[in-house]
Amino acid sequence: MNELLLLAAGLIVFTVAIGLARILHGPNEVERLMAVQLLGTGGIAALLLIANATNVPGVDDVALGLALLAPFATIAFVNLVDADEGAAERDLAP
Amino acid sequence: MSFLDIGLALLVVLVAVWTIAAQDLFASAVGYVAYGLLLALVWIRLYAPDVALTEAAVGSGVTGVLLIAASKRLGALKIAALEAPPSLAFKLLTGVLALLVASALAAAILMLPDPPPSLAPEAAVAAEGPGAGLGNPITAVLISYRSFDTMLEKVVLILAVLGVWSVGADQAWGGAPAPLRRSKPYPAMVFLAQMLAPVGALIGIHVFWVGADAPGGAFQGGALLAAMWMVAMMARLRDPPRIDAQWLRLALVAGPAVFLVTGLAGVVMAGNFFAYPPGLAKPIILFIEAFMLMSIAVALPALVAGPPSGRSEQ
Amino acid sequence: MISLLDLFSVAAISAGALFFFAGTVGLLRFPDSLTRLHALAKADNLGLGLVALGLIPRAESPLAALKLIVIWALVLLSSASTAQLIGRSLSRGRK
Amino acid sequence: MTPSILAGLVGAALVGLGLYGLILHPHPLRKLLAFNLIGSGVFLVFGIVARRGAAAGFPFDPIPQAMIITGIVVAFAASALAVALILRLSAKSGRVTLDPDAWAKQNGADAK
Repeated sequence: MNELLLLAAGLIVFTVAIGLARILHGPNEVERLMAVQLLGTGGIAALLLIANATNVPGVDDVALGLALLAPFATIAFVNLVDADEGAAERDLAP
Repeated sequence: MSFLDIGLALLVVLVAVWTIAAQDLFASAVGYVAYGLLLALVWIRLYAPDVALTEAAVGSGVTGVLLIAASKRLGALKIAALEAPPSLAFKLLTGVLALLVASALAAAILMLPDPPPSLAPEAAVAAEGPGAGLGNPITAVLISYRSFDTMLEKVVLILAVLGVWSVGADQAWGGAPAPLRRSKPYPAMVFLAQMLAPVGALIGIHVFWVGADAPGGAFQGGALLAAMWMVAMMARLRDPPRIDAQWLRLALVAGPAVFLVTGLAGVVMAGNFFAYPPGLAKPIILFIEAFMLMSIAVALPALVAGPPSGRSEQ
Repeated sequence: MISLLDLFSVAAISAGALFFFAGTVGLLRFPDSLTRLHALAKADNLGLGLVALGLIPRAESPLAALKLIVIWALVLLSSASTAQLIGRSLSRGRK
Repeated sequence: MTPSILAGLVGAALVGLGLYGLILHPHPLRKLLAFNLIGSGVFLVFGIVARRGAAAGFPFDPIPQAMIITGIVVAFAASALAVALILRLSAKSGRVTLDPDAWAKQNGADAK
C-alpha cells in the first residue's frame, strides 16, 4: 500500500510538472504563474501522500506551510500589474 | 531508489536549466519559485523535514515574492542593456569551466569516505544533555551546540535590514517603505488576507512550539509569521511600518540581544559561555527561541518591503 | 489483504490524480487564459480534495485527519480567491 | 547508487549551472538567481553529507542540517540586500547593467 501511495505521489508531481511547460510558453505572465500554482497544489498532494507512506516526521507541517504560501506569488503579482497600469489607482483618491 | 527520486532529480535539474536559459526575466523568476517547491520535496526525500519547511517558507515563498516583484519592476523599466552579448568562445569557455567545477564536485561526492564521518553523537549529547531533553536534535544544535553561530546569524539579518534601509534616499530616512500595493485592494484580496493571516499566524506559532520535539522551530515559524504579515501588507490591511518606529527596532534586535545576554549569563550560572544550567535548559531554550521568532517575523517583511521611500516619490 | 477502507483510499486518490491530470491537460490545451484558469481551479479544489479524502481513513489520529481537512480548506480558500484576482487582472488586460 | 548520492550529483549539476549563469548573464537579477542556484546546490551537497552521517539513533546528522537552515536564511538576507541595491541602481541610473563602460557610453551619448 505504501509503495502505491508513493507511486501516486510521483504520478501527481510529474503530471503537474508537465504543466510547467506553461512557464516556458506563456504567453501571458499570468499563465506562467498558474503553472506554478498547479505545481504547488500538486506538491501539497504529493507531500500528504508521502507523509502517509513514510515515517519521516513533520511532513504534514511542510504541506501546511505550502498551503499557506500558495497564494503568495499570485497576490504579489496582481498588485504589481495594477501598479503598472495605474488601474484602480483612482479608487484610493478621496 | 525509486521512480519518485529519479524523477524529482530530473525535474529539479530541468527547472534549474530553465531558470538559467529563459529569455524572459519574469519567466526566469517564476521558474525559480517552481524550483524552490521541487527542492522542498527533495529535502523530504533526504529525510530533512526541517530543511524542507525552511526551503518552502523562505526559499520559495518569501524569496519568490521578492524576485517576482523585482523582476516586474525591472521589466517595467524596459531598458535594453548596452552590453554586447558574450561571444561564442567566451560561452564555450564558461561552459567548460562550469562543467569542470561540477564534475570535480560530483567526483568528490562519489568518493566520499566510507564509513561516513558524523557529528550526530555530539548532537545527541546536545539534545539529551543535562536537563535539555529536546526531541528535535536540530533545535538542540541550533540553540545549544552551535549557539554562537545562530546568534550571529540573527545579527546578519539585522545587518541586511540596515543595508536595505540605507539604500533609500537620504531625505527618506526614518520614513516608511512604499506600501506593497499602490491602490485600493480588491474585496477578494481583503477577504483572503483576513481569513489567511489569523490562521497562518496560529500555524506559525504551532510550528514554532512543536519545534522543540518535532520538525519546526523559530526559523520556520518565524518565516510563516513573516509571510502572514506580508499577506496583510499586500492586501493593505497594514502598511509597512516607519523604519524609525521604536517597536520595530526593538523587535529586530530582541532575538540576538536576549540570546547574547542569556549566553553571557551562562558564564555565571553554568560556568561557560552559552552553557545552560542543568534542569533549566529546555525552558531557557524556548525563551530564547520565542524572541528569535519575533526578530525573524519582523526582519523578513522589512527585507521584502525595501528601503524607505520619500513621500515625494509617490 | 486489502480492506474496504483501503479500497476507498485507492479509489479516491486515483480520482484525485485524475483531476490533477485533467487540470494539467486543461492548462496546456485550453484555448485561452480564462478557460485555463478554470482547469487550474478544478485541479486545485477537487484533485487535492480527493487525495485528502482518500487519506483521512489512513490518518493516525483524529488530529492528523483534521490537519488534512485544514490543508484542503486553506487551498480551497486561496485557490478560489486567487482565481478571482487572476480573472480580474485578465479582464483588465483585455480592455 | 543511492538516493542521497543522486541528490548530491544534482547538487553538483546545480553548482555548475549556476556558475555558468553567474558568469554569462549580463543582467544583475539573473546573476542573483544563478548565484542562488549555486547556493542551493551547495546545500544539497551538505544535505547528503547529513543523510550519510546517520548515527547515534538519528536518521540523519543534525549538525549539517542545522547549518543548511542557517544558510537558507542568510542566503535570503543577502538576496534581499542585492535586490534592493539592483532596484536602487536601476532607478538612479535608468538602466539595468553592471558594466562600468555602459555608464561611459551613456554619458558619451548624452554629451552629443
